[in-house]
Amino acid sequence: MPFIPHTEADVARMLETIGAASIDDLFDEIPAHLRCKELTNVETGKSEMEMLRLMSERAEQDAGAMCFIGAGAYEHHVPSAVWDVATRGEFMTAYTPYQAEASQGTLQLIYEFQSMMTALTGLDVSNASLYDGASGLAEAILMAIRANRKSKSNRVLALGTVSPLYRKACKAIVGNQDIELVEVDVNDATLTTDLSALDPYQGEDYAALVISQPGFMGTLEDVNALTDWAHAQGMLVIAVVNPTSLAILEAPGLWGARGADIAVGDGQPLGIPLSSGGPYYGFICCKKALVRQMPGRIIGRTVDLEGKPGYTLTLQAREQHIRRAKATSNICTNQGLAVTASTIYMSLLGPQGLANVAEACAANARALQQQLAALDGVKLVGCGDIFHEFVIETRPSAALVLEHMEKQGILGGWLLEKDYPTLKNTILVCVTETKMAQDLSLYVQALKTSIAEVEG
Amino acid sequence: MPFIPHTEADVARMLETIGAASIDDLFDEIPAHLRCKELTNVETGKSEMEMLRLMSERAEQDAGAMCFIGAGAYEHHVPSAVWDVATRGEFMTAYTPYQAEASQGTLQLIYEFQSMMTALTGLDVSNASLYDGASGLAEAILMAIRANRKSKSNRVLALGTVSPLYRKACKAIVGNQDIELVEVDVNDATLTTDLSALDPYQGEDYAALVISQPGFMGTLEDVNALTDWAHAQGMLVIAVVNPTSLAILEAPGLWGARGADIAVGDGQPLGIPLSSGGPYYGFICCKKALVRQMPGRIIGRTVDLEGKPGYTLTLQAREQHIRRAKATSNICTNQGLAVTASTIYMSLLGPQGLANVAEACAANARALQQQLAALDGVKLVGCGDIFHEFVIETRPSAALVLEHMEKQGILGGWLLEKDYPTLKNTILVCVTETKMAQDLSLYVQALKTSIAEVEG
Amino acid sequence: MLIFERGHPGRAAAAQSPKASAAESVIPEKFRRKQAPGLPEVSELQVVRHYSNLSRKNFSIDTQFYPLGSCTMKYNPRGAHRAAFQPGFLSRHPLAPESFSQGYLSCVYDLQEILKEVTGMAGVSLAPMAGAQGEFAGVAMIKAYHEKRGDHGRREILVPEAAHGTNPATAVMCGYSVKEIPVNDEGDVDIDALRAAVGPHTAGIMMTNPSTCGVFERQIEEIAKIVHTAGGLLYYDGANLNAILGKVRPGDMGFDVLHMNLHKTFATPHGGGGPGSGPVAVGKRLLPYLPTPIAGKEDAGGEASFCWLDEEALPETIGPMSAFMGNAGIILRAYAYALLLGRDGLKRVGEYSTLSSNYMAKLMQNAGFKLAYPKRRATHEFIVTMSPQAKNNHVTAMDFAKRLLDYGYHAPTTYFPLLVPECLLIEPTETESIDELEGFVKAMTQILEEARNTPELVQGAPYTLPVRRLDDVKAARELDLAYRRT
Amino acid sequence: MLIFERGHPGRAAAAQSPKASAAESVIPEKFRRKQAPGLPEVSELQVVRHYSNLSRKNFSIDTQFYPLGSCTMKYNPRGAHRAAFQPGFLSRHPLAPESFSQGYLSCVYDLQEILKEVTGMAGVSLAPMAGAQGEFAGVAMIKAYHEKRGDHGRREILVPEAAHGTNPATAVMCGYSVKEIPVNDEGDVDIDALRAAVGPHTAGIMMTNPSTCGVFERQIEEIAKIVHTAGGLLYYDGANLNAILGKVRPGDMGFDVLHMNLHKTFATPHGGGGPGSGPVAVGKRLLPYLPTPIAGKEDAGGEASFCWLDEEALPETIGPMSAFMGNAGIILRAYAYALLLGRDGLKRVGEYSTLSSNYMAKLMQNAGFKLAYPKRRATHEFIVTMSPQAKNNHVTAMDFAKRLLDYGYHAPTTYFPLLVPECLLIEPTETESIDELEGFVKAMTQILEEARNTPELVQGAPYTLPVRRLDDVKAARELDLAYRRT
Ligand SMILES: Cc1ncc(COP(=O)(O)O)c(C=O)c1O
Ligand SMILES: Cc1ncc(COP(=O)(O)O)c(C=O)c1O
Repeated sequence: MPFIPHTEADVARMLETIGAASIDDLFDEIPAHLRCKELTNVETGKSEMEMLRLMSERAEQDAGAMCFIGAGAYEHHVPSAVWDVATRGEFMTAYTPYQAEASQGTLQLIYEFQSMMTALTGLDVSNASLYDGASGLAEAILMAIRANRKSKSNRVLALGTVSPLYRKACKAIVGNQDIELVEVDVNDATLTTDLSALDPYQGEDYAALVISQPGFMGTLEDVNALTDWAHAQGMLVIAVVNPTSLAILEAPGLWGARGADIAVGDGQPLGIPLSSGGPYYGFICCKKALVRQMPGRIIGRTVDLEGKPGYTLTLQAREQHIRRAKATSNICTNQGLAVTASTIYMSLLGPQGLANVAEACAANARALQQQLAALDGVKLVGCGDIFHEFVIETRPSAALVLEHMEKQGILGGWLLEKDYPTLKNTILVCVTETKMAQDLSLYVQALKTSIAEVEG
Repeated sequence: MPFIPHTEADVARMLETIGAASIDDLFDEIPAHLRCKELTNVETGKSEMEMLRLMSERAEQDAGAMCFIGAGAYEHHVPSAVWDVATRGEFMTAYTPYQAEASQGTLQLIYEFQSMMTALTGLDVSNASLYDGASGLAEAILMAIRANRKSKSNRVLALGTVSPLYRKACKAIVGNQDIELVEVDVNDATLTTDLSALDPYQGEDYAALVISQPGFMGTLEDVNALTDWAHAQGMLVIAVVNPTSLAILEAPGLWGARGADIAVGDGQPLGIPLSSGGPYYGFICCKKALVRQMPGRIIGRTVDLEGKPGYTLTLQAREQHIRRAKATSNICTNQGLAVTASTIYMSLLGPQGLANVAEACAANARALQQQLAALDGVKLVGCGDIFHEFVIETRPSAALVLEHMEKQGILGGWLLEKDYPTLKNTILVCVTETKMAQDLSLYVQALKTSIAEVEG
Repeated sequence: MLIFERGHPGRAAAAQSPKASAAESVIPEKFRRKQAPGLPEVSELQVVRHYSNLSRKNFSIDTQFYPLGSCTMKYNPRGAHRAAFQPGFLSRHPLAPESFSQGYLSCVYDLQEILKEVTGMAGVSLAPMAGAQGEFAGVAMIKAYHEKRGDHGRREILVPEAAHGTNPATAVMCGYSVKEIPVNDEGDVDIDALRAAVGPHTAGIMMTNPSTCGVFERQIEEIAKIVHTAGGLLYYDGANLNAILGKVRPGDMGFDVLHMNLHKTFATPHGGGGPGSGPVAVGKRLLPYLPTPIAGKEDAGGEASFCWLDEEALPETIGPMSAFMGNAGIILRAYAYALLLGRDGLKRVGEYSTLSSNYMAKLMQNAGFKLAYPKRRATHEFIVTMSPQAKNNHVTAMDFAKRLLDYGYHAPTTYFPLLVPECLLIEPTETESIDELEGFVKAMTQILEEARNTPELVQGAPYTLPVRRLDDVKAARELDLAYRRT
Repeated sequence: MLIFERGHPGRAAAAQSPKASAAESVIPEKFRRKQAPGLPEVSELQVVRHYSNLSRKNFSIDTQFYPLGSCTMKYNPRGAHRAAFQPGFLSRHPLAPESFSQGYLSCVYDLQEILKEVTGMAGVSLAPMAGAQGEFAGVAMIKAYHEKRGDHGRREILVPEAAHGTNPATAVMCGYSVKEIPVNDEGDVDIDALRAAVGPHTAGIMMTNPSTCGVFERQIEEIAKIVHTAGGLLYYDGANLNAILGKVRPGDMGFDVLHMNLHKTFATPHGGGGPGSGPVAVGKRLLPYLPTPIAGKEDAGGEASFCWLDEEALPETIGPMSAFMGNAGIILRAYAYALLLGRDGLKRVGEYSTLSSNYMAKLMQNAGFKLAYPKRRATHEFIVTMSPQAKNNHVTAMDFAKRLLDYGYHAPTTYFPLLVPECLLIEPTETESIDELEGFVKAMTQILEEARNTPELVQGAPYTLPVRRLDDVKAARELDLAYRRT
């Protein structure tokens, strides 16, 4: 019996002690007619060998492409040490650190994580993680609405350059509390937000403004001006940021005169493999004044009976297991192991290493951008200032071009049209530090032949 | 500086304390003209990302074939837990357990390993490992010559069914002490040893007889008769065994009337991946009376100051670091991590699980054997009793047939001709529990088309 | 010591990043940060050593018996981890085209089918990323259902008082108010109170069955009738599904929607606080509202081909719960686990977890402990109350919990459910051997002895862990939530 | 508790083996064993837990500073491990045809080339599986060389008395007798004694340079001349190559043959006692005798293609050292390490390991410890002698070693080399930070204090480990080498 250690003798002894004739007797409080039959739609069990063979055949099916898609999930080098250490049984198979004395490993690690995230974002406090960037933004919006005492509004303003994937998930989550997400127009030429696009909202009551830096399309926003505008309106500012970029881009806590109030994002770029979209994790940082509105777990440093430093869950009165219906969120299980990996990743990279990664991404993206600009049938879209993604427009159908590139083993980017209908035949292309010069050439070549194939 | 933590400030402080002006000064006792120049034939360093990319491209080059080669290295399912636990830093990055108190993990594990190996072989004691099966046999031969007080001979008799790869390595090792390995003829029809083949050696002075069960060609020998014959001649008996097979085959310690004196073999089948031939490990077990002639490390159970049980290196007076020129062997570093993996493997499999593996191998080999027997252009060679390898003879050139199978992604077996010149166009085929019915069909199909291609 | 404190300025794990380029940054000055972020500056060895040693300060399934009630801390098969941790899966971009996704999609599809079968429901979405998000999706679907029918007056969700905190919190996040229903002293819902509570304002009820009282709700069919008759729907909190896997199905009990905690019932590792995965399953009525994306199967000329179903295919969906599609890696592990167990293995889960729990409960009772529900069968978990010890010896459930750590056992769940005073909720799971179960009871019995003879000893525990009991008050009063370089 | 003691008859990790077949065994009764082997009968969780917990009873590089002299316990890059642990490499059969071996062969070839360069030799074979087997191969080549020339009278190998035990043991395994040469009190070989010892019976000398005295043999050129003039060859024991990597090459010092310990200098993990890898490198004269197999490179129409060279290509080879080709997985890790370091990184190894060692030696001296060779530069390691403490306080080098364990540091090498009484051989390596070096010296200084004030404390150490000092005498007298079920 896989994973069940009970021998026949064990079972006999246990039943005898219990005073039951059979295991089935233990279920005698369940109405008999409810008891279920064979699970015929499930196959019989496989040995680990058989299971792994099946699973490796399936993994193989998905392998082999070179990926230039970004759009919120980024391919980075993950140092081998990261997961070797993170998957140690003591990290991987522990529960939430409710028993602090038996969980100092996890607790100290999360305290270090919180310290690193506050260092990156320039804000005062961080929690221990949310599910992902998108649901994290939803939590940030709920938090801002609770926290903004000046505003009575159930509306939040979001720039159009905030990821459409995030906006969709946010609406699904906050919509249930009748909260509205109002979107600010993007300038289709620059792919950034014109300050003038905010004019319609001047003087209106919104709880917060959501700014993404870089924007979904890779472009850099004038975050200082945007932040100051929002603060002048009495809105809180929620920054959606890529943590890798924060090694070189201004920290949200220092945007404008007063700094963003809340920063959220997806921690995936920090040592988490692409892995079909998860487990990633959402990070959230805020100013100290807002900490009691923060969702999720928070670790604090304290001392033990003997005065020795130690770490423990704190401010639990915000959480569902204490506050129940009045909690700041329903979140319980979060993304601990991914945070473990990220903490190790950030320790390995350090400030300079992470900056080198960010600079290499930016430089590689520029290099490909320039090469593509020279291609017949390709046009660059947007302003010049990007992080590591950019947009191209193809003369023939971008969807068909991407399909042709796929056949050459290159995932050429993300089609923007579905989410930005005015941006016809545009592709969002991402280049990180993992791509070498020869990879860029392969991309250029594949795009060229694909355009020719589609047109010819 | 990869892996070097010294900052410029650290270096300055260290040099100042030492009283040296530069790091180079620390090498001033080395004659200046000997100091070396740039290592121009070595490339500049790569980042881990670049290194892994290169190495994964190379690993890919070797992947993708389905392997039916055995000949001493066997593909088995390795439970995931085996290497997940064995590669924990505390096992993988520890040194030899010289400081017993700080090495109880490794020491207890080896004690358990020794216990498992003695259980499998039916002998009294085991060491902590030798390099591999072949060099292990060489050590066993040296040991037998030292141990056999009745014999003055420097000669050892080995059955022709003992792996030719082992015999070659043994000669290279023991030959330096003018020890001779004399080989007994194989019956080309049965691929086993006829008792009558021993007649020429009757009454001669040999220190030991080496018996392999199963033989190199997969066949099962009459080990009881062979053992009794050798003992009657005053020879010691060295058994070369496949540890997986010992789950179902008679233990060497019980061969014949008195049992083999020494058992050796390669531990690879017990949880060690094929990995191009290593690291594997040699195991060696013997009767208690011979323990002081045993090469390599041995762990013993004892107690500490407070009477608590503990484990420690023992009988070290046999070893080079104590006995130097008079040691039983020069071996020092052995194959600890592989032993760690094997110990975990044997614990997971248990007596019944390992027997199931052995039976599945045997059944699968028989199944393929029977399917091949039916093919035109293929003939079975040898007697019926095999473990999990068997020999076929092809009508056209076996070398060419194998090459054609290769192109279909099937490594069809090992060409016997080079080592057994009388066995023309024969292939040694191995089937283990990893092969499913559809894999056997693929083999049959590939062999069929290959024969057709070669002939047609 | 913190990782920060191990650093020296300029130290780095240099193999792990591209070399700094000599060229000027392509990012204009106005966007750049002026001060480097205060991350640690340490070597690779320091990182490996620091975190390897930190990990050793944890208890975990891999190292200890961990009988944490309602958390199902069972063995997490390493094979399932390996299955998910293959390059082909790890490197797949969430937005990869379907041509490079058939492997992953087929796993998602197959797991959906398995979960339908074990729950007895009509449809499954694997989108939610943990139990609480599954609850959210489930209640959001209940809301969507009522709204679609124009039934706008249903503003209240009922929860029994034994409910997990996520239940009421979720209801509120979905815009509902919450009413708690009392539980009687045999652990069953107070039916009269329920009858009194339901009405046209009732959107639904959220129940855990077996409940967190460690007993099976015997009146479940009656409850279903009462709530359904009132026009409400039944939500099943699947945190305790382990207890009944293969024995009785939520769908057959009358539930309309449920979530599962794959990180519990399907043995995926808890990771020190996640990630989990909280798939939702629904009956026919709620099918249109399932959260996206869902894997669909098409028959492309004899060969199956798999695709994503998103809001285009499911226009009434409550929407996505994340940017992509949930905790894919956990889904793969759970699928691998289901493959390993198969139909018989899944049935054994409920059987043997229940057997072990009842055995332990009996041993504890024999050893002099007070069961909270002595007349009931235990499910996969059971409750003992330390009220007698708290009263007589001033040794609380928490003291017992802390002292257990010294004996090398993780503490059971303490003070939950809230309605049983001084309680320990004990869940052994099916993967622990009889030796561990007996060892635990023996340790508890010794602590009982200690509580009688040397209560201070128990009150001061633990003694053998990296720290003694921590000052939680100080932690909350003098907030120190991040390291600041001094 | 032993894994055996955790078992119950019939318990098993059932996912890990094929189901027992209902059919009768295909193996006839006469070959079958009558009694099942007494392996443990445990569950998968029990195995994972048992061995995870056992591992925690070890010190290791990943968890502690491990300044074990002559063992080069430096950081083992996890990336090198990952590089080797890829499916394509793990599943390659050692006898796979060259068409499915180009990846592995190219790594072997490239590493051979790198090792030639760093040693200054003409040819390399990666066949030997550890240092001692490398020594064996090296001395066997010396023997083959003399014999090939018909120079049969050379029956003796010289070794300085500081030599590692494997040196004399190896010489004997190659059929030689051994003569030890004294070392003077500055750690150099006694040249007069050497002169007196050499002659027409001299096959060669085996030397470690820097020697295990932690100093560089300054007269190496003279020694080479003496031995060469006498017709002998020079063997270089590469265990200490770390000290001089990139600074001076054995080939340039006049050595004819050497081995390297890749598990030391090339940072592959020691694995609790192996596996290692002990490649041999030779000058021109010994090229024909290299052990097989060796990777060769062919130029197949512009594209490189790699092949194995075995006894057909190298008819005078001393032969293979193993069934296949040595410790392939270790070779891959060492190659990955070389790629990571590159030419500059390799040079830094010698530099920074020497810097750290000299720094520690100075700190120790300042703290009142007695260096064995105070007038010499330390190499990558240095010796302190505890003779004063042994004499004055009856606290021995072993006591210091054991007490260090309580401080969380692994002990240095004790009582080796044999010629320095009460010695500790300390090797920090280049990968340890200044903080660890200083922490170690601080601990030693505190123990020195303890040795003066409370010698019993030190003599009774360790106190904080899984066991106190063990009874080695009992272990050897009452041999208990395997568990017997009772
Ligand atoms: C009864 C019950 N419901 C819901 C949850 C919430 O699940 P999750 O932690 O996965 O969000 C839990 C988790 O502990 C639980 O025990
Ligand atoms: C100086 C010296 N020579 C040779 C050896 C033997 O090397 P190995 O243990 O790899 O066989 C060692 C190992 O410790 C050593 O220190």
